[in-house]
Amino acid sequence: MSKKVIRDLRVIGNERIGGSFFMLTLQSEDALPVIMPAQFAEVKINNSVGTFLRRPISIHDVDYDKQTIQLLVKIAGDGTATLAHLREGDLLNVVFPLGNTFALPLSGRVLLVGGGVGVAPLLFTARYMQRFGFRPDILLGYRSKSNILRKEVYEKFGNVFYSTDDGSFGEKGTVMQHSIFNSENFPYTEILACGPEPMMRALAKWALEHKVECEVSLENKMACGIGACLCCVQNTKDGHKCVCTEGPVFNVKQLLW
Amino acid sequence: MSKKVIRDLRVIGNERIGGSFFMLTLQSEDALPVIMPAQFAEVKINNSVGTFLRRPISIHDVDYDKQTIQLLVKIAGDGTATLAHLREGDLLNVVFPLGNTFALPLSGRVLLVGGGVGVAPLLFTARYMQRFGFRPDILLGYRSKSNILRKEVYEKFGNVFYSTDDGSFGEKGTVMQHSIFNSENFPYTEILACGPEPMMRALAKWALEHKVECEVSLENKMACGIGACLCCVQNTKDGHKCVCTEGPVFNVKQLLW
Amino acid sequence: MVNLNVDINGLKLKNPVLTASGTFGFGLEYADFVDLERLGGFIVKGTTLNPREGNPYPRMAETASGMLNAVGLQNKGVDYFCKENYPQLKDLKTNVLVNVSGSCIEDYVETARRIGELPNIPAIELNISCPNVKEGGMAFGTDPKSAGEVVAAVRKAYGKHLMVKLSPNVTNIVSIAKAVEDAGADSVSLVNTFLGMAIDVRTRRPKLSTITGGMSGPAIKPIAVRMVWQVAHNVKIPVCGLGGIVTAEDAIEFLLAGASCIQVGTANFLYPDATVRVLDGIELYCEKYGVKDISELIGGMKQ
Amino acid sequence: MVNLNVDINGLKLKNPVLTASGTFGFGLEYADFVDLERLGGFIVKGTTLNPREGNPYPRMAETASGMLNAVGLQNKGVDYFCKENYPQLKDLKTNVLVNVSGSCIEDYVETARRIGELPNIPAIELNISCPNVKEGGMAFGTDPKSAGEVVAAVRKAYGKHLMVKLSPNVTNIVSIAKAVEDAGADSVSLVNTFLGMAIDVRTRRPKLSTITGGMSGPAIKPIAVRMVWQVAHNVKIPVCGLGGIVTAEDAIEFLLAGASCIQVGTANFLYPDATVRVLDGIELYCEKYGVKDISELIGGMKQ
Ligand SMILES: Cc1cc2nc3c(=O)[nH]c(=O)nc-3n(C[C@H](O)[C@H](O)[C@H](O)COP(=O)(O)OP(=O)(O)OC[C@H]3O[C@@H](n4cnc5c(N)ncnc54)[C@H](O)[C@@H]3O)c2cc1C
Ligand SMILES: Cc1cc2nc3c(=O)[nH]c(=O)nc-3n(C[C@H](O)[C@H](O)[C@H](O)COP(=O)(O)OP(=O)(O)OC[C@H]3O[C@@H](n4cnc5c(N)ncnc54)[C@H](O)[C@@H]3O)c2cc1C
Ligand SMILES: Cc1cc2nc3c(=O)[nH]c(=O)nc-3n(C[C@H](O)[C@H](O)[C@H](O)COP(=O)(O)O)c2cc1C
Ligand SMILES: Cc1cc2nc3c(=O)[nH]c(=O)nc-3n(C[C@H](O)[C@H](O)[C@H](O)COP(=O)(O)O)c2cc1C
Ligand code: FES
Ligand code: FES
Repeated sequence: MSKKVIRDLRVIGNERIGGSFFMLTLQSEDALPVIMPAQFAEVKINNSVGTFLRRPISIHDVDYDKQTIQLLVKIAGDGTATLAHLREGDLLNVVFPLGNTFALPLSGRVLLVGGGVGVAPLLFTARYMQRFGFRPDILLGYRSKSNILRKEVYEKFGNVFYSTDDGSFGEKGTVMQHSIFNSENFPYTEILACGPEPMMRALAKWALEHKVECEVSLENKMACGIGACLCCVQNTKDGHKCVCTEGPVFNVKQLLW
Repeated sequence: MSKKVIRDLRVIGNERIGGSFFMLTLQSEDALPVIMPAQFAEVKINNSVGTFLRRPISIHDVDYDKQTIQLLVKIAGDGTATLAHLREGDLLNVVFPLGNTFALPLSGRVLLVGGGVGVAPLLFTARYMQRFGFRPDILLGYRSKSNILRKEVYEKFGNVFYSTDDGSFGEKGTVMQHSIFNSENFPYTEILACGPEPMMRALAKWALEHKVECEVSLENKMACGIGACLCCVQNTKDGHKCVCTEGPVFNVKQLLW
Repeated sequence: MVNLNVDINGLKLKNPVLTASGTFGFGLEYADFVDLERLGGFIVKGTTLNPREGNPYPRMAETASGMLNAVGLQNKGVDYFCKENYPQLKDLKTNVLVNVSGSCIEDYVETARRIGELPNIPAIELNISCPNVKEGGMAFGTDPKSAGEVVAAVRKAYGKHLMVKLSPNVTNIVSIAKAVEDAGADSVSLVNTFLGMAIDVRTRRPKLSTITGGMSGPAIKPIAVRMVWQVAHNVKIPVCGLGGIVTAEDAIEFLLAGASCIQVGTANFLYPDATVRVLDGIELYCEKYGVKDISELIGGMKQ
Repeated sequence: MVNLNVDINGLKLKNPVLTASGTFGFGLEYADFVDLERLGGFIVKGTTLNPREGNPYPRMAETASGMLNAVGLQNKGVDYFCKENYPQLKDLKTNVLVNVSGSCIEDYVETARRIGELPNIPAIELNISCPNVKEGGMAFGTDPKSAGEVVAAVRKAYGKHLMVKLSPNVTNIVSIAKAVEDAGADSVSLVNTFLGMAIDVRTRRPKLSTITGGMSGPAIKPIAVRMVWQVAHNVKIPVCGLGGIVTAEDAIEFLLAGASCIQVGTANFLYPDATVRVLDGIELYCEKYGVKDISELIGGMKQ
């Protein structure tokens, strides 16, 4: 893994993108370290009285030339709400890049599966694959058509399929009810997924049953983000593993779900 | 004393006025309560992690028609620095008006004496006197010409004399070295003062020696601002008195200085 | 409609929201901000047999999410309370409790006895946990034996509801609570302040005139909730929980841990209308989560 | 140039900044952010005789200006430390201390003995104050007698610098410190975490799998400073102060209260470079206030 840095990044964009989502664009004065798909940042939120610890946020996109990273954030509480109020020119102290990356080859027939804010790390994953000449299929699950985030950008990097709970766009139902998982043959050799835990548990179960390689990115509560505190552990077949350093990506075969 | 209120006031102006001073103009949706000279407000500072309690700030000016109050603030630490960053449209939760007012008649030959940020309550005092047809003389002490705050406004309400430590404007020296206090006869029947403690102690000593009535406004540390916690006490001839309710104004004869 | 009534071992409250002694004056200081009669009750400033000037200034220092105080029980004495404060409070349609402090058992007993003669004071809160006085105070509350002794003595002289306020500055809060229960307390309240200190690094002087003082505010809440949980599961008398309550959620946390009622303290300084904010918030929470009776929440933590 | 060297009863530190066990991993986790050799030293994660899986998830909850943890001494055991971690640490030009924990006296003794065989570990910190394990841990640290017993036993088996880490969850911290001093400790460090808990009001479940956990962070600083001040004035051995240190000013507060060195704990999570921020800030403070030697600050509070 590349060197981790702690840096004050400058906010050069903070865009509301529907519902409780917004996208922060942060610029670094110095060259960015190498960032891998599914890695995350730990963000210090200074002016929220209720926010003591840093907040882990996936790295949604990276532009090495402009020296920017983007974070796609959903307002979940005080900390993220405070981030939503950042203005251009403000500084944000960020520790990054943190965590592992997908261990499965990003080169075969890959299906990326995301739900809700879990779509965040998949954009950079798809962009990363493109750099090496690969084009994943992408299945994104949303509550409703109006929740769909950054449709065109994902579509640049792969074929995108949608499921919505209310059927207002793509297929109706959860991602697991999508025809991809319910037709005769499943054309992918690996599934990489990020989303709400119930979705990932269902996916893990399906993948194990159908003997398809599957990795999921988890979101346990973190204090340090760098493997020092042992707070973020996930119970696995090999005992407690730190989600911040031995994850966030785990092969579902490892998990005790 | 009039009824105290807790209100979200809207910031309609936040002006830097030299050095570390700024002036907040706050508007109330409802009519203002009656406010008396030397009363203060307790301001809740929400987005400063280091600021737990409210901050007491004198009411610098009042406009009942526009339903605005003004606060003249000096950056002293985290709390006041955070206030300096408020922008138009922001809300500020304020408890006001608090404290007593001058007990001496505001009708005789009154000298107002202020030093540094202690000039804040004197503006409204002078405006209040004008309403009843009186015009005080005002002696303001500053470090240097460049520190002088809102010169023209004070001059609307009285003759203003200046002392500066470096002699760059008015007389050179502290207010106590000003010729007003050092000539044959002292033409005022009462002195009302606010400023740094050493200045007020010197003034109190002078007034007691010269048998001139003198009241000073104190700035003890406060937790509640409404007489409930007994933290802000000043030791007086009658024992501990709360600066927030039995003050901030004290007759120097009361004090054990 | 949510039923917010609670019965604290005979002391009937229209809702579980009280105020913490020393943070609410004599109630009237807050009358511009709070309809006092909406509260379950309020507990007035610590009262001693004789008047006390308290400690010298400075008495207060801000800390991370909290504050230190060293007021030192400044008050005008029990007789002044009976003559001057009581008449202003006695007709309020809420429970007014007096926080009774002392530096020896005799003082506690005599103060309690005199308060006991006031018909409209239904209960006292016996403060055996004040860290800000040289003699007595916290010393009584940090040892089960002496805690039991002072409570037993007061019990004999005071016939109404006797709530005893515990100090958190102890190894084993349960042993103190049990001693106090055995000595005849009707309920316990916890926690009082934690003994702390702060130094101004510029002047190298302590920030309080007394060097150490009592810490309160949200900073202490997790420890207070833990102690309430321990005590509530180990004594039979009701527990009144406090320490860092600012919001309704904070209050509910104490109820879930086992408190039958709560006190709002330092939060009154942050928001003079904190008590009604908490009360309204509890009602809203109950409506949102389908709680019909506040008793469903008391001790309702799932494990 | 400021002289920052301190001599902790024979343990020589190039400056008073250490790190708190359990918050700094094995140091190497922080190597991207901190030049480890600049530190006075660091104290690695709590190590036990046998490997421990620790407590189930969730192990962490945020609180006002602090956090609760219930890690429960997850570690791979002393032999793993000696074989795998020690070789990576032994050549660092700073003091690497091992925090030794146990659930019975024999375990403490044997773990200390094995660490004692590592030539480049100049000291251990004996953790008799962990609130997150069922047996042992804090139980040893809350009673002077058992604290003395475990220290005396380890003292016999361990010849190098023996620092003993005290629990703040006690009525009388001085009595514990004295017992530990009498039993042969070379220094004491305080404080470990405060026992606390938090409940999620939406789910009504405890936020930690173990219900209660250890509270750390700025919230506890005033209590920690008070305890350090009390202990430093009542024992002869040096005191290492910690609890809520984030800035240089916080560290200096502990020094003024009587600590000879300090530990940065939870702050490492807020700023992975917190230790060097504190160190640089101490140097700046000394220059600004004309302090030539850090020893001028130690116990330097004016009264
Ligand atoms: C590796 C990782 C990557 C993530 N990526 C993203 C992302 O790209 N975009 C995004 O919007 N969110 C992401 N999250 C979730 C994000 O960290 C939480 O939503 C955020 O911490 C909530 O903070 P808050 O102060 O707004 O809310 P809080 O008031 O703290 O909590 C609101 C809710 O979020 C949960 N939560 C609080 N702290 C954490 C934490 N440290 N880790 C996980 N959950 C927490 C709480 O249990 C609660 O349910 C990620 C989390 C992890 C662990
Ligand atoms: C009745 C009264 C009226 C005041 N009027 C004004 C005014 O009109 N304009 C103005 O700029 N300032 C005024 N002050 C002073 C103002 O309250 C402090 O400057 C402010 O509280 C500092 O807060 P901070 O967070 O910026 O600084 P902090 O970091 O809290 O402290 C910086 C310095 O201010 C002192 N201080 C901190 N809190 C208080 C407090 N509650 N009371 C007094 N001093 C404190 C500290 O000891 C320290 O020296 C008044 C104070 C009082 C008591
Ligand atoms: C300024 C102040 C004065 C206090 N005075 C008393 C008192 O007289 N008697 C008492 O029993 N407790 C007193 N306390 C303690 C509070 O009643 C309460 O136990 C403590 O503050 C913890 O609750 P909180 O965190 O909600 O404030 C006082 C607290 C403060 C902050
Ligand atoms: C996540 C975490 C793990 C800890 N593990 C240990 C430990 O293994 N051994 C120990 O003695 N103290 C442990 N502690 C306590 C710290 O070393 C320190 O005493 C405490 O956190 C107070 O200091 P702080 O407020 O600076 O963090 C741990 C603290 C935290 C937050
Ligand atoms: S968050 Fe600290 S080890 Fe993962
Ligand atoms: S600040 Fe509370 S009594 Fe004055």
